[in-house]
Amino acid sequence: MSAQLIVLGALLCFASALVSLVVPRRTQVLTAVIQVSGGIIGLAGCIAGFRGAGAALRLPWQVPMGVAAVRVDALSAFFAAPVFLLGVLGAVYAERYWPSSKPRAAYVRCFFGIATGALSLVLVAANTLFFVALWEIVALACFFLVGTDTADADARGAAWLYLAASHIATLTLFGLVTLLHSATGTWSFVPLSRAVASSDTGSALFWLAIVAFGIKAGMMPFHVWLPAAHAAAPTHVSAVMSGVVIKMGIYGLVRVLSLYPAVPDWMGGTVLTLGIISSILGVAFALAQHDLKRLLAYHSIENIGIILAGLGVGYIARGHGLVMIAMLGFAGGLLHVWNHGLFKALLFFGAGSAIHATHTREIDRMGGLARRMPMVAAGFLTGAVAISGLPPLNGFVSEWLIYVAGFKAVVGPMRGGWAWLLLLAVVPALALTGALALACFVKAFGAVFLGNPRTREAAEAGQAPASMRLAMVPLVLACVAIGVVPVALAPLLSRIVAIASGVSMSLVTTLAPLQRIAAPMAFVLAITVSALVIRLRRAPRTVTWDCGYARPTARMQYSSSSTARTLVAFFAWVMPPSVHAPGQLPLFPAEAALSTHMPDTVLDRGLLPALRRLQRIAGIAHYIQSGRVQLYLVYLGVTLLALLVWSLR
Amino acid sequence: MIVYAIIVPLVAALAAFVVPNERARPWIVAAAALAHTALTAIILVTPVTGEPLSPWLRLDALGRLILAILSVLFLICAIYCIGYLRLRAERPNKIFCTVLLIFLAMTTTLVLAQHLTLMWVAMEATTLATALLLYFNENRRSLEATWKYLMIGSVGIALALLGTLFLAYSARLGLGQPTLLFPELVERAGRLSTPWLRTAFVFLLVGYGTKMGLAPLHNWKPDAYGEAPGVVGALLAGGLTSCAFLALLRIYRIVDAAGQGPFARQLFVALGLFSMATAAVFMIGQRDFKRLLAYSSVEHMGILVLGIGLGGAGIFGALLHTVNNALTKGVLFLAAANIHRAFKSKRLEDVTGAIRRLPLSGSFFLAGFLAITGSPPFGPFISELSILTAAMDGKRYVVAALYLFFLAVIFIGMGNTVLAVVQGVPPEDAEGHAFRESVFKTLPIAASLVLVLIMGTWIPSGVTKLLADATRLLGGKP
Amino acid sequence: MHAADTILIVLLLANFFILGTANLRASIRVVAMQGVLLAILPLFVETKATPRLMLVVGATAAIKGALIPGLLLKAIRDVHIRHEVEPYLGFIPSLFLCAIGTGFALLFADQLPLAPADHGSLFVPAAFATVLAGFLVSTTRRKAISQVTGYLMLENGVYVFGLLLYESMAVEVGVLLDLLVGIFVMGIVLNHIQREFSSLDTERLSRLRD
Amino acid sequence: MTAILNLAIVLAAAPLLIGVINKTKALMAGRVGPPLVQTYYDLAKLFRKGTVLSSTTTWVFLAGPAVSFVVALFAALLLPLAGTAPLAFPGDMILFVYVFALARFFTTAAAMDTGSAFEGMGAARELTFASLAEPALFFGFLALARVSHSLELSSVLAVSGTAWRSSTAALVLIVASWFIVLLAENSRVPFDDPNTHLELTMIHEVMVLDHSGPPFGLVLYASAMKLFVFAALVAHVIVPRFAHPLTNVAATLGAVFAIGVLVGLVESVMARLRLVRVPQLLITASLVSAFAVVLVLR
Repeated sequence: MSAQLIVLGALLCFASALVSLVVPRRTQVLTAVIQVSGGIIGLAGCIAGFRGAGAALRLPWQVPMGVAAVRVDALSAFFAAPVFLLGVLGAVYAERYWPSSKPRAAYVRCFFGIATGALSLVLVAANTLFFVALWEIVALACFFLVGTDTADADARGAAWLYLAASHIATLTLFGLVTLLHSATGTWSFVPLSRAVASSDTGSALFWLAIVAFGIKAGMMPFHVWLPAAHAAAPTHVSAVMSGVVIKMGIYGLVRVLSLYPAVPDWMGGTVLTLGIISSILGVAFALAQHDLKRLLAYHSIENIGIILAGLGVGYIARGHGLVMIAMLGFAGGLLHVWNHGLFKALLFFGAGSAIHATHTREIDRMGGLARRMPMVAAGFLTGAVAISGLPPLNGFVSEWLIYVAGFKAVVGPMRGGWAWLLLLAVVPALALTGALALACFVKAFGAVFLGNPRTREAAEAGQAPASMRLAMVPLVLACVAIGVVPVALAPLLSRIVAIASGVSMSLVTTLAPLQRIAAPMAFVLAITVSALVIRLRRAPRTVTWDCGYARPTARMQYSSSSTARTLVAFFAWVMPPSVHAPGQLPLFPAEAALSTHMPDTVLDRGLLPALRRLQRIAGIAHYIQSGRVQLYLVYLGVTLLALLVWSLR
Repeated sequence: MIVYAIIVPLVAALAAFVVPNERARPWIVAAAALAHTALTAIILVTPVTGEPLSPWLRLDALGRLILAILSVLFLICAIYCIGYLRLRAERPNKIFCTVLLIFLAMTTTLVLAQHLTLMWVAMEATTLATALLLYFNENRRSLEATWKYLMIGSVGIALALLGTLFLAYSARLGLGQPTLLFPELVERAGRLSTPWLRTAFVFLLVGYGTKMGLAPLHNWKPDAYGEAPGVVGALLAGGLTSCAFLALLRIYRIVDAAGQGPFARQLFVALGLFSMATAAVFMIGQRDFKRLLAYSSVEHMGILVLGIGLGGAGIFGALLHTVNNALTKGVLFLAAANIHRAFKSKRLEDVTGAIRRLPLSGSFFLAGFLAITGSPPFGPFISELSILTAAMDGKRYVVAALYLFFLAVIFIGMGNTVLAVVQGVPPEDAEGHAFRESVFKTLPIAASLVLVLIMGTWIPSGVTKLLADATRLLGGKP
Repeated sequence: MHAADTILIVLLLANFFILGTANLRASIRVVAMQGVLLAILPLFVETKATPRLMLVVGATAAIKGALIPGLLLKAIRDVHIRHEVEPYLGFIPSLFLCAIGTGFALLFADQLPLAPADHGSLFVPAAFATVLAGFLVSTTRRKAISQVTGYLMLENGVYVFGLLLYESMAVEVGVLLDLLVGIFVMGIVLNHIQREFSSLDTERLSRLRD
Repeated sequence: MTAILNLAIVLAAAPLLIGVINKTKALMAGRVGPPLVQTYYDLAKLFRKGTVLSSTTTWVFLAGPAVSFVVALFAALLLPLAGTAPLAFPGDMILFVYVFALARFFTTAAAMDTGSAFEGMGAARELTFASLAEPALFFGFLALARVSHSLELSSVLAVSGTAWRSSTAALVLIVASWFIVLLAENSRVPFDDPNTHLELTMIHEVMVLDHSGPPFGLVLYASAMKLFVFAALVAHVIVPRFAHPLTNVAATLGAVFAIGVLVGLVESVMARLRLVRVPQLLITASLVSAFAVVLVLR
């Protein structure tokens, strides 16, 4: 049943894509309707899939080797649910954010439908070739979405970078599935034999998986495509990409590693290391951004890091037979997949409304929007609190699970091995990440929504359109719900962890105390704040005192860059900023400007220069094609002689 | 029955030569192509009859496959020609149309030929025919391209002839009399004289490899494809190369039957990888999108021989890829031709924003790019993947790694140029040109794109059967 | 010393002459001479005169000996170009290379097993050597005409080898016709090249490059 | 029951702690100083006063004080003031840290809400230093958890005499680094000077410049309670656990006020550090407690 529903939902998404191409502007709303209904049906399927194990189905696809086999287990359903949810909300959001009156509306809707549909099928594909095919289709659809504004060179560049990166990922995936086939003899995800898993093939499979899925998930140092793409795409697309598309990588990694009878320490250690690096550097880079969407993009890297950290803890602990710790790690990591999907989408929706109103992505050109769009501000604030991992919202629950796993590892008996020692680094790493994330989001929320508007656009911003506000409501509710009643998810979590790792135990007793505390806490906080606000609603108002500044201007405000400056300076060793400062000022300084920009170390200082050098080297080879026919004939003769000599061997 | 597939085009060629009316000739070509396709269809559906019309002309499983590709591609191109020659009304098309039809006849002969020398004669004839097609534009650049093509092609073909004679000599040593009929050679291959056979194979590989455009024998390709009309490019890259590949396959059969298969496959793998590498190097930073397509053709010829060289599933993959490559090249070259005509240039300096200027052709070009680089849901995705499978199953990990690496580099190199062409905003003066996307200039492209799509989503069982038979013939398992 | 071998030795000497001479016309005449030699060669291989033999001899003599060289000489006359060969590679080095090539040909021929009839005969090495010489000519000379000449020598080499397989030589006629058409097309193109560039210097023909 | 007790203790004793500190400083400076209960007077006065709000601000501005007040009380419930904590469960120490993070989020946001340069600056500093202090706190918890083989504050903080004997060095290091964290988190000297009048040097005080009346009262009360809670945290590590709850309370209070005196002493003998030095001190604190972890692990 679940399989049928999920497939039906996906097909409806595809259908909306088709419809968007044929119906006229006036009735474009139809596409949204289809998309939404498909999403709801799909969600129903996922909910059915949470308990129904292994519902299978076959779609028509007549190619050699490839079978469009669909199989739904709890893990697939778990990953597919956010896809459908964000598909629905994205469509609702886009209804006003990218109305059919806007140019290329049909284009956006078409590829949005394809992306969501294919994405949901990727997660339930049981045949590896089918998996790869859908995987690449998602990538292509996202490429077209990122490059929606082809007139804008930046968008084009971002889209191309994304396409190149994800195609490399796909080719790596080609290697993965073919190697898997040669190892197992089938085109489906079947467990590896112990012999294979421990052989070089096993390690090769692991590294291929790390690269392929790492690029997709945007883990450091494979994240190069991510910030630009998230920044350039239409906001609801960014929400989907950051919320669910990059989770494909996590899903793939979990799926492939679930095939190993035993995951050796070094694999878990690699995952954990990458997780820690991604989380800390991700948030560090985020702090340095002044483009709202790039900031959110780097936070995606951070959260992917947290997820990987959880998984890494799980794999290592399982390897040492510590069931409880493994359970906590896996559960934390996987739950964070949902949480990040929810609050990141929420944040992107909020950011989108702000950008929609101010026509800029520069944080320091906004400000004071909370007074003009209070609901959006409230939504963004919820997201900000949640992503900072603060109680009583959902972010805290997943991070807490990973924390507890880390603590238990320290408390428990000591084991040997560098991978084990890595476990001890989890807690401090999370602590640092959490604190920095908090700083970053206070900065973002404060600079965008609080204080005085810094530009005229910001000052004249109006309330966001209804559909854009509506799309945020379910996300806010979900963030609160998971934070307040985490126990409700305990059975699902133990089921998916069992699928992912074979470890299985209940989390009810672990999560119960959190639930006992969270609800009252949330209630008391809400009461106190609202009581104070209501009591002082008539309080006399005047200009900010600020130690007696008579006429503070908006430009006096502490900007987002200045807020983060000290913290960013700590990371200068890994992310040197490029500063364009006026040199020695003359005695009577004229107008001077200071601008700082944070290049992505891996991309701008590593990859691009390398590629340019490669191109130069390739250019050298061009003299081979010199245009002289005699020379070409010489090649012919030389080849002939060489092959003759070969044939004489 | 089969022989009509040769006669009809020849008659049509004669007609095209005598008919004075410039407007009518393209229609004759189209009609002949239609007839040819119809004939092919009938031949393919009718079960194989035991008795061939002559020992020299017979249609075996390989031939059926290639004939199908050839006929469909030619039909597509012929229909496109109607629109194209209407656009180029200023140029006399008498020679062009006539030679097109002779080309069809000769390639068909080549596909049917069961005798090495007959095959060689047909190949030489196509060379000469192509030379005249290349020269359609009659300007200095096309002249230069033609000359190079002629020289390199002729030398190559001469070497192929020498190889043919070597084969005959080895037959004479082994079998007593120098037969050159494929069936005999294959069935009595065991007794051929090995040294002569190996030498013969090398000469034939170089000779027909030149026609096929394997690096480092490919140097005529960029010039020829760059200067020829797009439709000729499509016919060369999709049709002629496939025929040359067929020739190599027929020879490979003999060599394999003689127990020299490993040696031949070694050479195939080496040349295949080298071709991919060369293509990769020259695609990076390529400023001319028609030359880009030429190098893409070099790459895919490399992939074809690589597939054969890997054996096993690779043979099936290679044959499947022959189909996909031909159809996709049709899309790419014809779309490129439209863009070229609309912008009056094929350099990146002048061509950008093709999708805005030519919504259909631009999109087709982009789709073709995605298809040829092996993106689903298009056909090449399947074939390229199955060739990789062959490498992995054969534990040829280094080959597999290189294959993937070259594919990645080529994707980036090609994408840089293609996206620069289709995306962005077209220069103002581009609007001025009279070029419009008529039915004849877009429908054929759409058709072949649809075929590529079908090859990736729902391969007809008939095609699968054709492929399976051909694979069995080559000793691979379908 | 078989009579055929004498002819083949003359053939080889002709190769050297063509590589050595600076005169375009002379080289073409020598190629024509090679053609005639090849035409009469079968008479020494085959004892009894069948009509087919006569046909082959006649056709070869006509095409290789008269028609094609005639075409080329006419082309030179039409486009009245300077009659030097203008080599990329000097005459001495190319002669040297040709000598090495002939040596290599002899060695390589010994590597391969021969039918008893052909033992000791120069056919195989001569064929290889002529092919190589033709190759040299077409790669080391500037003028397009020289390249055609080289191509002709190459074909002559192939033809020499073909004589070993006299039994299956019915096809040779077809081959000859192909050759004829080929040269004809080349002639046309040469003509156009002359018109477009008012020269047959291939330097002008190297604009298409990467 | 214990819940009410904890709340009562914190609410009642926190302002007194401030009084103790100020008194100590005064005596050290040879002044009489304000009475010990001065803070109660201030709070009472503030709660009676009216409020003036900046026209720039939104509800977030008021959420700052409210949240920090609630959070301080909530944190008190996690402490085993009377032997066992009212809210005790495995992993509650993580919650303990994160509720204060929540408070930090809203106080700093409130500061930015006024759109004033000074308060933004204060917020920025608060965020920066806190993110450096947090690892130190966690390293401490790690070490203690290792020592006590438990994840519950109540038992983690009940450091037995045997534990003191077995791993003295580690515990001393923890206490030391936590004391530094206490000073930083509550923005005392040498990190911040509560009664300076040069805004540029301030952290906490500058963030609340625009608060007045009851909200400002809440701010003061909350910060007092936060100081108390942190002091109690350190105190628990030092003082042994007694059988009877009230003895525990008494011991804890004693230790807390002792710490208050200590803070006072520090403030009267030390000057504020230059801001650039502050991170170095905090990182030192983290390293110290990290070293403690290493000690207990081997």
